Amino acid sequence: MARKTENYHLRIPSETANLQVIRNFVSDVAKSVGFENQDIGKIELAVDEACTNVIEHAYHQDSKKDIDVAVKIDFDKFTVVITDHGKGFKPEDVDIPDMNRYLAELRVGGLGIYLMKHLMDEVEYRTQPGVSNEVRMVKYLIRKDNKKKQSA
Amino acid sequence: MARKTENYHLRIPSETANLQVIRNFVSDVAKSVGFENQDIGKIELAVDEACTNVIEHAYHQDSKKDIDVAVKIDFDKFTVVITDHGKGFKPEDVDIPDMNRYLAELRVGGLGIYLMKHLMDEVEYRTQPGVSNEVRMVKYLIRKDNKKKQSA
Amino acid sequence: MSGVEVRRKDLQEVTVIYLKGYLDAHTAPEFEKALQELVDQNRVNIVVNLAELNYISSAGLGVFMGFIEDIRKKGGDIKIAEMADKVFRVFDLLGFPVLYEIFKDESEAIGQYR
Amino acid sequence: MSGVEVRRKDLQEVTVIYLKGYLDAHTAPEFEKALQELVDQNRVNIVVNLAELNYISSAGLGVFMGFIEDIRKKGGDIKIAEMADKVFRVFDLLGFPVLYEIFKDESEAIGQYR
Ligand SMILES: Nc1ncnc2c1ncn2[C@@H]1O[C@H](COP(=O)(O)OP(=O)(O)O)[C@@H](O)[C@H]1O
Ligand SMILES: Nc1ncnc2c1ncn2[C@@H]1O[C@H](COP(=O)(O)OP(=O)(O)O)[C@@H](O)[C@H]1O
Repeated sequence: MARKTENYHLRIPSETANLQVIRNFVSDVAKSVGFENQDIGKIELAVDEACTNVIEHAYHQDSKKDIDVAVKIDFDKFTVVITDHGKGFKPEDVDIPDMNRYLAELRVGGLGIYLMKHLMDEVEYRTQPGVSNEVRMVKYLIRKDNKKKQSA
Repeated sequence: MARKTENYHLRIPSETANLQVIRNFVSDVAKSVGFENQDIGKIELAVDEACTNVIEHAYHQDSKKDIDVAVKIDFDKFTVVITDHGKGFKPEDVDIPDMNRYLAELRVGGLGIYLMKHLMDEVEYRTQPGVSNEVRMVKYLIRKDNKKKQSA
Repeated sequence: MSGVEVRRKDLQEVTVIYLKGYLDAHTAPEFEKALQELVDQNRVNIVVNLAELNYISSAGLGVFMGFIEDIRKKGGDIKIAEMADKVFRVFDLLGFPVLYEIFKDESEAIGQYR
Repeated sequence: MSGVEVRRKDLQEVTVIYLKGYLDAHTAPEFEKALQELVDQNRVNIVVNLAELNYISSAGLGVFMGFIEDIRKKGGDIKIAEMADKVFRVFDLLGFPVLYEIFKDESEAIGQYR
């Protein structure tokens, strides 16, 4: 099979009950391109965190809104873009915790973006407040061979 | 939670390697609305058959094309619409097999639409040859209670 | 994706094929290859053990239909063993049990060829 | 969806909570409820058995953080037992093992309270 770009796209009501569907979708696609289980787990968790933020912070549990999850596969690059049309936020104003202090002070919450940044190779927010917010996360794939899909 | 319509949508490259992703997506959504395992299995298989037809007959294995799988949930109705933009066909010209003869004559192939019709409560093709073809399949949900989602 | 795993066990007069996973339009060619090999080798007393098969679509059923005539002409057969309920329901919906004998145990299916 | 299953076993001085399935923003409230109940009943020697937990996100971790201060003030603790590798990796990435003792066996974790 010739190498090419592939796009996958899921649009789903914004509710926590759907996190499992989203995780399965992203893991299935990650598995099909040959990621190992540990990396699949990382992608799955990073996407869960991003979607949980959309459900809670962008749409405040309003399940009439939709979440968009797009996966793009290039040769060695797995990109997930999660888009919302909520009120938006300034990522640069978000305080990413120092974990030593965090644990010493027994803080609660505020771990989502920290996790995303440590699980993925690239994490980038593109926010136009009031219009759309997207977070774009990339994981590089170390390929063992030239075939994209194996059937077994 | 107030009853409402929910829409789920998956767009995915048209290749048989993606059938598993499509099946998992549809089963996950069917499970989340409370279908029992047997019905989930029926929906999963009907959708597989419809998508296999798109991959093989509409797009002839051209994975640059996309399949669209849309799921709509009303109170007691689970609707899946699968759309392709291939050359189209006349569903009324397709010969649905009589299984006794089929088996006696040891025929091969041609079971997909038969299965879809026997697995789902409604199956309807809407074809505009050369423009778009969609198959719309419905399964009714016998609800045991009024809650749509259970977390366990 | 998980796909299908096809294993083969040669006994004296019988060959058992084990299918594990998901048999669909993507993976059916692997099962087809295994059956073709058996036909080419004239090993036509076949038991297909489906204990670990989780899923079958019409593409998988098509492989059974595609070989049965040839195999029976050669004096052999395809017998099925240890099918899970979920897979049986699909076979049953299409009336396949009329054409293919299904056994609970592998040994029973093998015994039919003795 | 499968979600999470929370079970509880009361021993003399210790309570074991079993989590099974997926702990995320959807299911974390069930774990929260179970811990709140224990705090209300002053049963604060707690072991959380994660043998059958397949997944945890920050919402699940937040439940651990949300109760630990209160429970320790009351002289109790949350100890963790039989964590699967996949879940451990998330705990570990955040440095949680500094705050929560993790034991291979449930009995060992229970023994800490004796
Ligand atoms: N999609 C989003 N829309 C609006 N605000 C967001 C979004 N994602 C993150 N945020 C903001 O960033 C903050 C930090 O997010 P995170 O690190 O995931 O921790 P938490 O969600 O527990 O607060 C959130 O509290 C919220 O204010
Ligand atoms: N999406 C589609 N686009 C074009 N032709 C189709 C499509 N779906 C079904 N068909 C036609 O209907 C026929 C019967 O389909 P089916 O019952 O699934 O059996 P099979 O795919 O094994 O031929 C196909 O052979 C094909 O000609």
